Amino acid sequence: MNAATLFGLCGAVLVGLGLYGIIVHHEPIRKILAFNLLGGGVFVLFGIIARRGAAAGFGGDPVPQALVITGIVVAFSASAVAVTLVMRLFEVNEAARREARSGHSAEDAG
Amino acid sequence: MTLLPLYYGLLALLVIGVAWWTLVARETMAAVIGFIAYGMLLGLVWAGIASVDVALTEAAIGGGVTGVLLLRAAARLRPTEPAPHEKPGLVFRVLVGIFCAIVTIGLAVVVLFPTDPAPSLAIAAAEHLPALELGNPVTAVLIAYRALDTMLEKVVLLLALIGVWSLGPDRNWGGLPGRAPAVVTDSALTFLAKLLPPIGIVFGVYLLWTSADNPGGAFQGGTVLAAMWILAMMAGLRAPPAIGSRALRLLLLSGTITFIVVGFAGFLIAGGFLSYPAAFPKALILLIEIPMTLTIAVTLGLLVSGPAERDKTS
Amino acid sequence: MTGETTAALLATTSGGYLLVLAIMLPLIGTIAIVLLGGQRAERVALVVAPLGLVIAAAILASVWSSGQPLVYIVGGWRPPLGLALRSDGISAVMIAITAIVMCATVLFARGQFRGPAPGVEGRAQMVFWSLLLAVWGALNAVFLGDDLFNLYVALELLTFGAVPLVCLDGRAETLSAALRYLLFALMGSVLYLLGVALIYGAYGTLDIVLLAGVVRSEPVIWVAVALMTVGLIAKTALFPLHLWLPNAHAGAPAAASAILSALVVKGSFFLILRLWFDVMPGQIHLPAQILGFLGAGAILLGSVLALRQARLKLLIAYSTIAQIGYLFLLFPLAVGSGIASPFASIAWTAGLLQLASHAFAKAAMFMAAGMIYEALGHDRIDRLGGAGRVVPIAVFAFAIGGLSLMGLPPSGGFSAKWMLLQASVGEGQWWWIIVITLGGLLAAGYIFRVISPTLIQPFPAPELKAVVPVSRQGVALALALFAVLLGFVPLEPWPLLQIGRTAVEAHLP
Amino acid sequence: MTGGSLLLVLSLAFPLVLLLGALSRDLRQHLPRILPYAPVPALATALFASGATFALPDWPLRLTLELDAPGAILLGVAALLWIVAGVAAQGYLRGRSDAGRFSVWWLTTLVGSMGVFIAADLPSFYLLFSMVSLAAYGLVVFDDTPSTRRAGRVYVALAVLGEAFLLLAFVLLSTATADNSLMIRDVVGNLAQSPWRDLTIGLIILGFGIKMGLVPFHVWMPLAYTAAPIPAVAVMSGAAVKAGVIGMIRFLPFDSASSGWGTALVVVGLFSAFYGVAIGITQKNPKTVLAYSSVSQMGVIATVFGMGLSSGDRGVMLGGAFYAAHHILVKGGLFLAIGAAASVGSRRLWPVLLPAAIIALGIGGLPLTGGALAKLAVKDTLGYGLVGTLGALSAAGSTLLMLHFLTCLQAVPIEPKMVRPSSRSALSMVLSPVAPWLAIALAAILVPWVLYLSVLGGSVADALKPYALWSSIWPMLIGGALWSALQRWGNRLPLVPRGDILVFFGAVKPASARCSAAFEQADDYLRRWPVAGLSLLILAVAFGIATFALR
Repeated sequence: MNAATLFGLCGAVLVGLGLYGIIVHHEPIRKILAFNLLGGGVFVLFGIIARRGAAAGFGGDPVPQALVITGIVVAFSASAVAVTLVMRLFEVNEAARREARSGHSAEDAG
Repeated sequence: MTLLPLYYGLLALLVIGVAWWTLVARETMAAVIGFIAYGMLLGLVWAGIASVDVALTEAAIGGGVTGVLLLRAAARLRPTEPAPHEKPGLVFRVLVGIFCAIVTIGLAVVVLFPTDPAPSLAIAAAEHLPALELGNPVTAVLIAYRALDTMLEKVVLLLALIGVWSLGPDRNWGGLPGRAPAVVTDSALTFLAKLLPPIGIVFGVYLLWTSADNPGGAFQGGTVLAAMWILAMMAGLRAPPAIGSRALRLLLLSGTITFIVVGFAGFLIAGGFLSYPAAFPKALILLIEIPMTLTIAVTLGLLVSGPAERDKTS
Repeated sequence: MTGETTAALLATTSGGYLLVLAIMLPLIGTIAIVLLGGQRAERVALVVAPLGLVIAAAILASVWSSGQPLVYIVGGWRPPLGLALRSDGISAVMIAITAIVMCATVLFARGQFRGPAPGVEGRAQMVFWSLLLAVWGALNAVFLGDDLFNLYVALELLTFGAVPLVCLDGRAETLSAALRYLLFALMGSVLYLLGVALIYGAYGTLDIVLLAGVVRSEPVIWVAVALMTVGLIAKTALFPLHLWLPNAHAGAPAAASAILSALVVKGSFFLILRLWFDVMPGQIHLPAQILGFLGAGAILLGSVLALRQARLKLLIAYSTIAQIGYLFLLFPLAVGSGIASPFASIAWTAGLLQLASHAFAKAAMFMAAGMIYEALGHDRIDRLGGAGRVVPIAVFAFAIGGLSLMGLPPSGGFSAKWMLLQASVGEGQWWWIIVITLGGLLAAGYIFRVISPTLIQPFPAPELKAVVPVSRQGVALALALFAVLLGFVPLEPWPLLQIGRTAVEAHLP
Repeated sequence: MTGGSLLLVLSLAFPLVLLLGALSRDLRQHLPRILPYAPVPALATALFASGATFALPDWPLRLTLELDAPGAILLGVAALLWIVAGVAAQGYLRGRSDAGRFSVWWLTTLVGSMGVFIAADLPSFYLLFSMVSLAAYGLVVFDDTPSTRRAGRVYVALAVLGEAFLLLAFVLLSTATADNSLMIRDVVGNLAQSPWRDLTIGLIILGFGIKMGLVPFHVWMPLAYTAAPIPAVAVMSGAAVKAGVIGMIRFLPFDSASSGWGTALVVVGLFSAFYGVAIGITQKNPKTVLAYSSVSQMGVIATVFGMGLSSGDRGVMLGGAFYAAHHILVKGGLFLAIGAAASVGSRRLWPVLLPAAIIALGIGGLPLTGGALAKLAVKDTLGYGLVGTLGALSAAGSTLLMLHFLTCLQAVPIEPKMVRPSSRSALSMVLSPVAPWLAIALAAILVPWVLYLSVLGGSVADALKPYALWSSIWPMLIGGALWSALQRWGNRLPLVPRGDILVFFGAVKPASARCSAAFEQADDYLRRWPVAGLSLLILAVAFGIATFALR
């Protein structure tokens, strides 16, 4: 088994793990983590495809390598938006909870 | 040479192990730390399959910047870990596991029975390198052959930033991202934040410059610059800029605008959109890459900083 | 693959630069808004919109008159190394639909988002306008892309443009709807990307025209297409993967809901069409039947749920789920018995007509619902009494759009349904007839639920919360009338929709 | 374009232009004044444009109009009713702020009602049929009360159901025809060769049967006719319902005998004819009584068509149309009579009651009336066997029901708002509900004679043969006897709720609610994140296997 196949299988497992994590995790932040695991697996698969296409004196086919670079940036952007959304949602809920609590205590006091 | 397969095998197992840990860790914080390790290990995997360009990007963005992002989120969300009983039941999880395994098996089959000979565009990519006066084929793909992808992906970054910004309160719009940093007492962080940036900036510029012929490029360079900036902001040495600032907006868009302008100029000087004139391709490519590195650095830094939650005056 | 014909298919045609403009113009608009500030956003949009419309019209006219697809080779780098943009008949139609709905949305949204003070940029203002134009550019990129990875980037552009529009008001409900939407859409795009990787690994090209010539039936393509298909239907919100749609589409501001429901879900649908009819070789009966059954499920579930909603915007959102279902009936019916080319089949025309008329009708209906909300201060269906007096034109627009959804003539909805039924009869696939008919009856039910209370004048009359100008109501009406106009197309396969398809088909082994 | 084609177009275009005028709020207020004039071009068309055709090029409008003899009879008579009812509507609308809204619904229904008689292609027919069916909803619920809303819901539900059947039938018709022709003549002519012949005929009968109110799809009729305002219900019961009749005339393949469907239609028709009477006599509201009479009369027409279908007799098209034309005037007129009775009060009831008695008994076949002619026109079709006898007995039932109606009419309470303080002026005389009623009553007596003599080619001698007279008198005698029995023992009849079998749908309601609640639960479950995720995986595997299976 050469390195490409080995890492390819590794990528396949990572995809399975990532999917599992996205589906069964309840907390959004863990879903985002799993999404990144999944993305890592996909990029590794791209990598072995690049590796197998090594020619013209290059260690790999540059096209899939370039695609991965683009893909990583897109995945990061996605994570950034998702994380910000999670935090904002958390804050809005917190604020509502605080308000409810202070409302309650005011009622109790009254 | 005999040790190499062993190393690869161990590396693969380690990656899977860390990924597993990231999945099952009880604490979100622990999972995030596992994920950062995962990013670093993936960088090693990439180096193993001879893609230094990607290895750099993966380690810098996949591990580094994403890690910072998630760490901060995990720290902020920590008090409200939801109760575990909200998870789906065991039978359900087993079912999901089975189907995930089927997907993995499907992929494994494809991996184990590859097309032979493997198709490749390496030769085609190499063929045009001299005309572009470039040595690094990955850079050629990104900036020439598939330049449209790269350009659109810059817009993706911009949209992501607009998305992040949109999540702030109305009253702070145009103000400073993030909450006020805690007063930094951590001397190690301050020390690093003072020490690293000069080195980092030099390294970033080097990555950009060298990318024409060697691994490196706007992304990697931009990422390193962004990392330095984030470090400085986290240590409280640099205040993040107000998102309403016109100068910031210009900086933010400089690379994309240059790219588009050069792209349209291609209609006039090179016979088509995003074509480079045969006479001076490299100059133009550099002209694009320099502002693009800045754009990437600023965008990544701002993406991590979050929406405006403070007024300009604070 | 015969090199000669492929070369002929993939060379820049005259007028090809229009494709570049169609993608870049709205995106330049986005950049201009970020640079110049949200306070000037409306003016930028008002410049971009008519230009975009002109470009779309030029593309449509060019494809129609020449009978040939428009092609542009970006940077002069030919596929497989480089990227091509390509507009065949259906792309041109999609571009045109998008341009019309976008222009209407721009007019409708004028003055809706204001800064804190004149000349000062506001959050919602900057975000809405910049993302609106970005969505436009992204959609055009989706319709024109000829490279699977380029299409991935375009899809992401679309998602990133659409998600923040959902939670523009920043309330907890819309934030959580946006989060669901984002996460599910991301899962979908990763699966799509995975398929792209596998396809590249097998064939060394991602160009759709080139792939059509080289794809063989083998494990790699089964896995890749399966992953890409589910990824795309997750983004299209086809039943049973519709979890994110109702709250996301119902929570967004009316102008955003209009484009989300009318256009954004069609982007990923369009790619499923590309995938199955352009990339995949030959016979695809069984998967097409699966897609059809999911569509049938969507029609029934979406319609029944629409009947049960208490709020108008949720009703419309569930109706979108049902209407998406109709689109997927195209697959089993166009594949058919394989005697005729799928693109020459009546189902192909029916599906695209359904897409177009739903786009116009649904955009109009969401706009109308938004104006009813503004005028009454709520959108509870049981308290819509008097809406017909307060915003008569908006209610009229809603009704007309609704008639198209129900499939009453003259409307695009009727013609589409007529042809879908004809195709079902012709193909002997009777089961779809029952679904289409039931869907029409249920649609009549939920439209009627909304229309009937608006006709009466309750006592006391409802309190007017805001005056909605006639011009904005007119925009919704104009869109609804577009749906009606589509009812006048001939009830037969439409040649425009076959342009550029037969050429691809000739490549099939 | 010939004058005839121009008239054809105008009969639709004129009311449509008026409708466009309704877009302006100012013009809308004046619309009620023009209502009686809107059907005038249609009347002119029926009189002067027989045999005319009009066809726009296939694209984009693909509108084809044609006027044949059955169409002309129905168009002309229906237009006459629309004109007179339009005058009545003016009176009804005077001083109402929502008159404009009423006029819009009125005109839309009018366009559809006129259009179905002259449409010659499938899409146009379907469009116009939808207009006459759905726009009438606005008339049904015009007086907004809980009971009119319920009536409206039932009405729309059945109208939409009928249209669904028709859409399927039309698609089958068109698909079965070479080159997918959309002309009604082509597709119906080709029906005998259609692989889906029986299904198509079944759907046609279902679709138009719902519109005609054949049992068990009649439930909307008593509800809607009781709910709608008098002028509206006059045109609905008289003219609009004939969309179903013309539909059967146009679409049933009378060229070729199909005994199965013919017999089925006869059975349903006869059952409706008696059922309408049986339920009708239990009702007290004269509008409801008339509605059940419509169920019964439409049943008779369906029986006629059924006979024609089983024997392959094209003659029933004209006979059926003539029978239906008589019904247009009588039923529309009798509804106007209710309005007239309510306005004059019991003291001066006789100018209303006397003509009402004459034309009402005409439905039972009173000699010398149009009704007797109508019965005569279809007598040969019904034959002299069992069906003929049952047909005659249904006339006895009609007599009974009409006598019952006249009884109820006398008990109509005076509507206070209908009483006008000074009915001296000429204008209010015209506008008062009595004048239109008298006009339509006169027409109901005269017009059938004119048609009988001119179009059907009958002679006075035929109509006055002793045998013909006797065959229409004996059922009336039976009906009269039954009526006196009803007078005596009528209070023992059970109280049947309006819409009779609709009560059984009460049992369906919880079941359908449970069903839709189950859908909601399913949706709730499917939309949970992990469930949707699992669905996604399952689908991915399914697609993989499905493409694999195609190798």
